[in-house]
Amino acid sequence: MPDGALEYTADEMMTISAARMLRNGASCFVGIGLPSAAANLARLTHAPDAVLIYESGCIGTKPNVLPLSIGDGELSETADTVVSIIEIFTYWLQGGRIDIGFLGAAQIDRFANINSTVIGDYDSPKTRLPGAGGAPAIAANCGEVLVTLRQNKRAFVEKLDFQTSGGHMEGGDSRERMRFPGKGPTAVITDLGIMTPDPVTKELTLTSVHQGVTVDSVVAATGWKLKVADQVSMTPRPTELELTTLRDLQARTAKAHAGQN
Amino acid sequence: MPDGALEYTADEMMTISAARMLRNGASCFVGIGLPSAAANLARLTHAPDAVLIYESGCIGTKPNVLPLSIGDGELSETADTVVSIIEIFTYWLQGGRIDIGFLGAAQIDRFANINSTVIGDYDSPKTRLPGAGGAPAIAANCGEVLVTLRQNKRAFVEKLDFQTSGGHMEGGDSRERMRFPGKGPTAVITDLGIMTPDPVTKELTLTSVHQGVTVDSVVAATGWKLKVADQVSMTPRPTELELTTLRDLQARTAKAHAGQN
Amino acid sequence: MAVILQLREAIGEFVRDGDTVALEGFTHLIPFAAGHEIIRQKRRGLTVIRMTPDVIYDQLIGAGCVSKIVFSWGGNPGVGSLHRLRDAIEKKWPNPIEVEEHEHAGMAAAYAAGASHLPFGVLRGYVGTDLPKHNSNVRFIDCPFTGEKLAAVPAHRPDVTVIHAQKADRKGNVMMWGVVGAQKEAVMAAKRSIVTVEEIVDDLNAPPNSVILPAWVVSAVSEVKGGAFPSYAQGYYARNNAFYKQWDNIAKERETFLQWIEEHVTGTKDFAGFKKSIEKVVAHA
Amino acid sequence: MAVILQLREAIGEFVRDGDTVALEGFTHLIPFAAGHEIIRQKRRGLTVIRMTPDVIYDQLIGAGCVSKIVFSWGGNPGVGSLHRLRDAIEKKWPNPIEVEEHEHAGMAAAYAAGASHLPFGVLRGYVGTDLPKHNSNVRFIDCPFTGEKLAAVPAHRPDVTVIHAQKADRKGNVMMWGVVGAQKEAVMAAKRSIVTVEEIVDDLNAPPNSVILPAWVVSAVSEVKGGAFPSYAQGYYARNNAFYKQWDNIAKERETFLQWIEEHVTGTKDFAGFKKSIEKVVAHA
Repeated sequence: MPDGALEYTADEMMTISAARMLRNGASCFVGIGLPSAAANLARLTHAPDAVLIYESGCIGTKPNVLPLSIGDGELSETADTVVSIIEIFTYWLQGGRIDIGFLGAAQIDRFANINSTVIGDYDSPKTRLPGAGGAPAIAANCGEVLVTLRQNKRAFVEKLDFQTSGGHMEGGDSRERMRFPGKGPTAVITDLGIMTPDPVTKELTLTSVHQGVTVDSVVAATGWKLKVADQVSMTPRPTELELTTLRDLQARTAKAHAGQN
Repeated sequence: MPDGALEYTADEMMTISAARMLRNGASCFVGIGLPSAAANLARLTHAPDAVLIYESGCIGTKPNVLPLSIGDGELSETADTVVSIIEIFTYWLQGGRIDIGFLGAAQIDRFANINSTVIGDYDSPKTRLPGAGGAPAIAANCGEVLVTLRQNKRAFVEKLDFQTSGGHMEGGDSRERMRFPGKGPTAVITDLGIMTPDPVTKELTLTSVHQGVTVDSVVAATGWKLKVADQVSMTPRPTELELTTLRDLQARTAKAHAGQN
Repeated sequence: MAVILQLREAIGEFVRDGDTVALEGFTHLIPFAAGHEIIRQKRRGLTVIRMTPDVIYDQLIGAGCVSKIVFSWGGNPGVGSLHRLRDAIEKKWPNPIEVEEHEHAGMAAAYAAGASHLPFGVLRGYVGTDLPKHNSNVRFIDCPFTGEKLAAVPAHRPDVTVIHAQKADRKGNVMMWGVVGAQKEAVMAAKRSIVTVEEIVDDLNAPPNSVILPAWVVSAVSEVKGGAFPSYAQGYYARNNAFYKQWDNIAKERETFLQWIEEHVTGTKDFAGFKKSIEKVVAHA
Repeated sequence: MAVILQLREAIGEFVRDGDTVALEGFTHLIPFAAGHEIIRQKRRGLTVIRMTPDVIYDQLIGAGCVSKIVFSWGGNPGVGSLHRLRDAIEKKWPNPIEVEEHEHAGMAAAYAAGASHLPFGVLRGYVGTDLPKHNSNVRFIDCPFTGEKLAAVPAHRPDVTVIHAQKADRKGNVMMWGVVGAQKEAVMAAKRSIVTVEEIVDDLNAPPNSVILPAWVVSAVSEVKGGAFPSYAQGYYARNNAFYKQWDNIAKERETFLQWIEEHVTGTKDFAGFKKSIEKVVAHA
């Protein structure tokens, strides 16, 4: 690393590059965990006018600390308005009002279909996960979808144990033919790099690797033969603003939640 | 009339006998006009715990003066809560939460089916009336329905020009067979007397005449051969409380609306 | 994203000839000012949707803006008939209008379906009524679980919805309270929306769970003080019942109606001008 | 008409073995006190409905009250899995439970349909997901106007819904604010309902259009201060995140779980007793 460059972790790089994908002014339906950190980092840096929406019914929320749960008081007390769960899923999400859906996942396949339901067989699971929640509706109805998760062979699999939410289905125009309202995943952001769907086949293609990460290591961390773009760019390092804003946010969050312990 | 008895008009007798039908504690979906006067008179006399609901979304309203429109500020400002029109028709009316529906009508037939849409042919009407509003849903979903209107041959007709809301349909078990949630009209209260459906045939039957009204005059004011009960009772005169409460309410109402003129 | 515009600009930009327009309001917060501006700008061939078309729809119809009306109750609340609506239906003056008539429950379901991006709404409705005989947009479906028969209506998807609310902030976030009718659903169901408000403030000071339309679901916000007159705005002014009663005489004859529109609407340049001209004839206007 | 009862009486009278019960709450206002009382009274064979079953459902399942769960997301928010739910699904301990799994949008539609006395709810949902392969209560219908295929789910009609709210007045009118989830719909959909509240007051002082459940749609109201602990009640207390984290260790093993239930729930006579016993092990309880 060049002299004077900032040190940062792979997770920080992941959250920062995910945050960069959220354009200012967009309405964004935010999942808990990594997506929530990225969406709020975006709001606190380049996207002050992004409208963050959580499935608990909080619209235009501006949390000062990251929520532990999707319905924390911090979300409702800083929201422009709070509506019922019925309304958030009908008039807002299904209503086609959301530009971007921001999701995490336990497993993902080459067409960015995701599993957050079960590892192993559904009826006699190896690991039972929390389940769908709002994910299938977010993946179906938002204008586009961003997915962020850590990259390894347990997560990036040849075949999902269970398909919870639809990405590009079997690829090509198969999603289009199903007439989903939204156009599906446009980027998958991990701790190693960024993958975007091929315009035609819709297969995830490695288009950017983070600083110090090799293409081979990304391919090695993927459970299928990962498609690699002819030109793989290098993800720009975190800026000082991005890094300090993220660390301050996480410090405030730790402090606030400790305060409740 | 006996010495010392109160004088009153036929309209006052109609409103007072309609009010007597509303039992204390019942939830009542109230139409504008005569039903609204009767329902509020009941609330101000024997039924202080009646819950009055107007289709504008006002629930548990306690107006000090009668509303001119179904959504007057007097209704919303004195309500326990105000909900959207969508909610009042879904969770409350269709939801089966209302005991009694209180309706007026332009025309009524022998089975208490109601017309409030058009006089003459629908496509080239003699008189175009306001139309259905909430009436079909009130008639279908409330536990029971009370109808109040002035009695004459133009209103009490052999055949409706248009059926806006379902009463006992073709009589007998024809309403039951259509599986309406509510059991339909249980009384029709006019300026001349009270008619209730025959338990079996469901045909409206004159069961009570107001003081000074003859059975013949009610029959003469009806556009079909009106069925008359073997025992026709005499509607008790207005009590002083009923009459003064009604007149005070109407005086307050006139004063308030004049105040806005 | 809402832009704050003069009402003239908002109507000029967002209401077009031939549009399907919902000017919603349930006796409260009726967008009279916006309706007048549509008349001034001589829009034609509009399909107008409203659960309770009242005096402002009577004016739009008499002024020749409307070619079709979709409704469930049409009258002058507390007074009687809408003479211009009746003249159009009965005598085709000033032009024939097509009528699509519903019950309130069906209109409510159609707005909710539109807001929810569903093609149709489902209800226990249109039973015991002749309405379906005259409205091919009422159909019946079977419950896939119980086999019960239920009514279905197509979703309302207005090209533009126009409402009046109490307040907006400078970003264009809108807040309303009291009888809120179907206004939120009508805005969420529409492609474009215009909201006139009593006042634009720095901070809405909204209690939790208030009825809010965020700026990003509204096309334009215009401040029009008294813009719901002669209806009312809770917290601002009462309903002018005198005007509703007067309207009955004004609208009864074509001549008096045309003269009134000429003098008070097309003859004035905006709603402030209308209010000024009407003060001479209506107390407390 | 609501009666004001002690929680013990309310659960005793309105929650019965074999009932379908919805204890709703979306991370906020979760009815923990009522859930504990159901465990104390040893209800069995319950079908429990909830969009987001969390720690209280983990406790009900581990305590053997539940024979079926209908849900769309089951976890310990911000922490991880529900070990008792997993043990029941994976190892049938303490008894096998039937699982009916949905997505949130479907559960929301099912509650709204129940509240609306419709047999089913319609949504653009269950597309691109394997859920329908494992849930025969998801079916598909065609729009009678456009022919579009849409998902349908049967209405939720709980025998009893149990929620926690901030306030009630002495007549039993209930008011809540903040994240209100699906609680209103769950109550309106149910045959019976129990509402625990932070406090019973003389006057709700409700702003216009507040979220209110009138006394006449509620069966019983019980005042249980802190009754949503360890979740939160906006305006009263914050979420106790420490407890949620501790629960992960308590619930991991059957022995530690049973010991905890014995010591803190079945071993205490009411929620005040529980709060007292838990203060020793959880800060700020």
